Amino acid sequence: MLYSDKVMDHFLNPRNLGTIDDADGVGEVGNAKCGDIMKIYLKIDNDIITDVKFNTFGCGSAIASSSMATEMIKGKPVDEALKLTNKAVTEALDGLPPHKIHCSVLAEEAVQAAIADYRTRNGLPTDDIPSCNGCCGGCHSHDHGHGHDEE
Amino acid sequence: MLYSDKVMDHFLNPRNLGTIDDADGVGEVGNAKCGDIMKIYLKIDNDIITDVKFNTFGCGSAIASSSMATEMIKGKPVDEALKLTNKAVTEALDGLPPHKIHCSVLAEEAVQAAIADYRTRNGLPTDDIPSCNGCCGGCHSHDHGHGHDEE
Amino acid sequence: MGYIYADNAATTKMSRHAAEVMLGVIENNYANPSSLHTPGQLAAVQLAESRQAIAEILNCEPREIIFTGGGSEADNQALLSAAAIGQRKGKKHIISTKFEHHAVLHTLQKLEKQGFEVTYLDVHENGIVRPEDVKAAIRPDTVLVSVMYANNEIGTIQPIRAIGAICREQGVLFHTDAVQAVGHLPIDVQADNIDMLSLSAHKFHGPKGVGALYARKGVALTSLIEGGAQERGKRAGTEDLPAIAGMAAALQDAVRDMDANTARVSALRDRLIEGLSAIPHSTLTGDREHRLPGCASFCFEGIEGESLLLLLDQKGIGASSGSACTSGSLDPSHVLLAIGLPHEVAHGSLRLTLSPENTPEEMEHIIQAVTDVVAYLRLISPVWNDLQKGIKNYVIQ
Amino acid sequence: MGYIYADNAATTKMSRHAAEVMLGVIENNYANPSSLHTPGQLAAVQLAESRQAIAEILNCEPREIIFTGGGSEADNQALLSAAAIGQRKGKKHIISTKFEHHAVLHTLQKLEKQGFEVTYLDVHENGIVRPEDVKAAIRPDTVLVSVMYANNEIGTIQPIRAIGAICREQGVLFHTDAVQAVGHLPIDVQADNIDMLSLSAHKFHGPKGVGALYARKGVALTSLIEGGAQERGKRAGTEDLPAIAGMAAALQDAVRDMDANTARVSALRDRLIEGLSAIPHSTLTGDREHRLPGCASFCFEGIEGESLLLLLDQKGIGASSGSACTSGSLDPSHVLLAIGLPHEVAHGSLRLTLSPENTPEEMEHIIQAVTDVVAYLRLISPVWNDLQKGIKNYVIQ
Ligand SMILES: Cc1ncc(COP(=O)(O)O)c(C=O)c1O
Ligand SMILES: Cc1ncc(COP(=O)(O)O)c(C=O)c1O
Repeated sequence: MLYSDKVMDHFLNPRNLGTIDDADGVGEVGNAKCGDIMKIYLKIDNDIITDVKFNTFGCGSAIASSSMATEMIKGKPVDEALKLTNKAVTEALDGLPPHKIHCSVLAEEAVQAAIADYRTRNGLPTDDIPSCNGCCGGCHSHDHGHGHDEE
Repeated sequence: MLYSDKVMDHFLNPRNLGTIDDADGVGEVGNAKCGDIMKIYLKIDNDIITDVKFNTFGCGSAIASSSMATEMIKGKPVDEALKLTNKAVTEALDGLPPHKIHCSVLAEEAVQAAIADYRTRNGLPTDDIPSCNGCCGGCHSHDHGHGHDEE
Repeated sequence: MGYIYADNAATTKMSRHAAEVMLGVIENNYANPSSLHTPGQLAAVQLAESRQAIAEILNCEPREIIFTGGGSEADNQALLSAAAIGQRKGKKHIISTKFEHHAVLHTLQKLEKQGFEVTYLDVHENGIVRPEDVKAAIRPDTVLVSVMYANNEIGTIQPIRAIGAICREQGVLFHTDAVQAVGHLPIDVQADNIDMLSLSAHKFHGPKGVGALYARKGVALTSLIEGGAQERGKRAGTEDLPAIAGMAAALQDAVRDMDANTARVSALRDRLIEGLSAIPHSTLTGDREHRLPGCASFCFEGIEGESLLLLLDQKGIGASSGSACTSGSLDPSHVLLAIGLPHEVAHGSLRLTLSPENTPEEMEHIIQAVTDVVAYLRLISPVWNDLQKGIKNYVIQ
Repeated sequence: MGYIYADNAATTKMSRHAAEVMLGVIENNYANPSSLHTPGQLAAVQLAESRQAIAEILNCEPREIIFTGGGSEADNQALLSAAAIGQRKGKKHIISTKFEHHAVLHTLQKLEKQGFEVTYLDVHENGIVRPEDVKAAIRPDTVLVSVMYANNEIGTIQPIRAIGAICREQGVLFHTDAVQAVGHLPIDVQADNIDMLSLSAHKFHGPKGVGALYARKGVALTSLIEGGAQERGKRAGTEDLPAIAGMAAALQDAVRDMDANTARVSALRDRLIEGLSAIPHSTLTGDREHRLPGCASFCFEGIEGESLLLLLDQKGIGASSGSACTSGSLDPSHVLLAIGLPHEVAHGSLRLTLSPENTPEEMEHIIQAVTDVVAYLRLISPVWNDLQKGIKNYVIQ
């Protein structure tokens, strides 16, 4: 099957779905042209992520990756959340199809973007956060042929 | 099916099969290299073909064409037998597959060769008999592709 | 309600009749049609009869049909054959459209690398090629026009007869990829002025892995597969007689029942179109009138197609988004872009393609499910959020 | 006694098991493996399982197998892929043999027209290529060696492992057309040093119209059929899953039963060889030892093969002469000429190819029938007449 049971579970029953009106940090990455947008909302108290929500426009693995990423950072100190890698997200999902790895990259970047927003709002340094160009690398590096089948 | 009922009948129950020891004319055309040899034996009485026999090395349509050709000239005056065409043989057999037409040509040529032999033995002119080069044209004009299938 | 299969443009279920014919050949007529013995000759007879049956339906001669391993192979062979003819005549310009199937587009790209020039015609917002555009594009060095009979993603039917007439008049070869049309629309290669036509059995309830290429007498085919002289030397390989006979049976049935099937299936489709059009900011893709009887294709703003498909699947509905595509959300369909939809909207596409097996109850179920799923996905979509807040503007009103 | 089918090298009857698997897929797993919905994904799973099964048997990785529309297509693709590699490297010399199948020979001829040089190795009187001949023929610009695993007309088995070792050592690609061998002989692409291998399901009681090409990882394939990205972009077209699953099942059965089948079939074959050798001026064609278990091939002096076949058919025996060939008596088999038989003898060939369905009683019937028919045809043969009278000399003593 295309997706692991874990991915399907997070896709069908996404954790932390929604928005936070009075969020302390909001990050949005991807763009509609590429077909994936993730938006992550953080509540941060004492450098601890006390609440997190997401909205995602995208494929099954994009939604599942967002859901998993929010689970993985919830209750964690910001510094630890910053260390979340796409690899960790992918592993936690029991893997993603090769051409879907970029979705986990997007989740990593969305978390970073939300934290960067939080830091900026609070006058904190952001130089340890890799800057995201607003669209996952996957979108443009997609080459014809890797599993891109059609009838 | 490959062959008409008429061809199969003449192949399975060839008429005039055999040899004539004291033949008045014998004609052999084709060669083993090409895969078809026809030999026709004539008894001629008063310029009438009173008996005819054949031996053939060759495919189903070669045997059927020989059989049909001997039937068509038996009891006929030599001059009339000379007019036997491959077209007439093919038609009498209700047709041959395109790549087998050369077999009927061979039958026509075998009859002509036998009559030429008879005329030569009897000092009669043979200039109205087309000379046969000993191998049917079909053998060398065979080009790859006309129904030459294989598994 | 059982699982609703609404992806018949991707592939169809074989009809019971076609499967029985196939099984009959497998059991009783399994010899090689090239063999001289009786079993082989009986196979050759069945091969000839299948060819005859298909030729009658297309209105051509049996010798103008060669059997292939499917629609893609037929498309490839048609284009490469025309290119070889063009090469010999020094004509290296080909006209096609922007929304052909990849079997055509990728072959054209290969030909471009070999020095051919290809004009890809617009298909306009309604997804229909204009014959006058074809006419205007023809040049003295044009060897071929290739326009599909009906599009596989949006179901639009092209004015093949008119395009064929222009090509005939201008002395240009005309190929049509009729993979989605054969068995669903009446086709007559003479009346339609078609020089080459590709078809594929699994799109009309026949077997997979088999198709045919019609090539008008006098159009020299180049063989892709060399070897034995099967198919008059134009396609080597032991003939897949069970599939070929199954294809002929399926096509005969499809043509016999075409009027009844069209009436039934287009009524289902019309109900779908009606029901789904009620979803706000949705649009039918492709012309409303000139479309395959079984094809309803939509775009919904603010959502992405793969998640839509997966959630519909959870609700027991098998559909597709653009073309069946496991690459997910990366490449939006070239067809939807060709009809002028922006990328972000093209991502939110849904294709429902019906067969006579579908029922009116299923349509109601689909309408309800799509409505619910679209609403849910919009709820969780940051794009929809922005649209609603007026941060972005709707493309689909 | 019913009709005796002894033409299994032309094609086999599908096994009941393979037919049942195929029918099961047709009925229950008919979706397109590229579709995202559950039925499509279940089809994708079955596709992957079939690939896995075949890969295990050949001892390679699943991704090293691509499915094709048959053996000819696999052969064509293997050679054209190697040629493309050679072209890139400036290596335009290919080594093959004089008695390959036409799917190989005609592709090589096409490559010769494109500037490749081909060395066609001798196969000697026993119909076996000598590894040292291969070694001697390799040049710095040799890109490929293609030698069939077993010959389809005379059944001789080639020293593939030794040839493969030479190629590996010399850094030359090695392809083998194993269409007649797969399912009948143990094959291990690793141990045999094979880079590319072609197989075809209908030669081992699987379905027609489906085959596979094994290509070692790192050997870049060129696609013959462009379009969708099925088969990792190397062979477009909706996968023929029923046939692919049927092929996997047939191959698994063939390999599981190989020892038993070999014992049974080679005993039948040996009896045939013994019985037919008693006909005067007859000869077994090809090596006595290194031959396919089911293949008995003969030449009879003084007669022509087509009439022999037709008369055997009348007696209820389906056989072939050389390769199954409807051209009748014009072209003698290139295989028989390659093993040094003169044209006139090559015309008198008979190939009997057995399956485990054949019985010892059938062998006795065949021996009697062939003996009778050969005697009859000699009786009416002017060539035999000349031989008997001493006007010509026997070639076969
Ligand atoms: C040795 C060999 N190679 C290739 C082929 C071609 O296989 P197919 O008929 O499946 O294309 C055959 C038989 O037809 C064969 O015997
Ligand atoms: C319009 C069109 N052309 C060509 C094809 C290719 O046909 P096949 O999958 O039989 O190779 C398809 C579907 O797959 C199609 O929809």
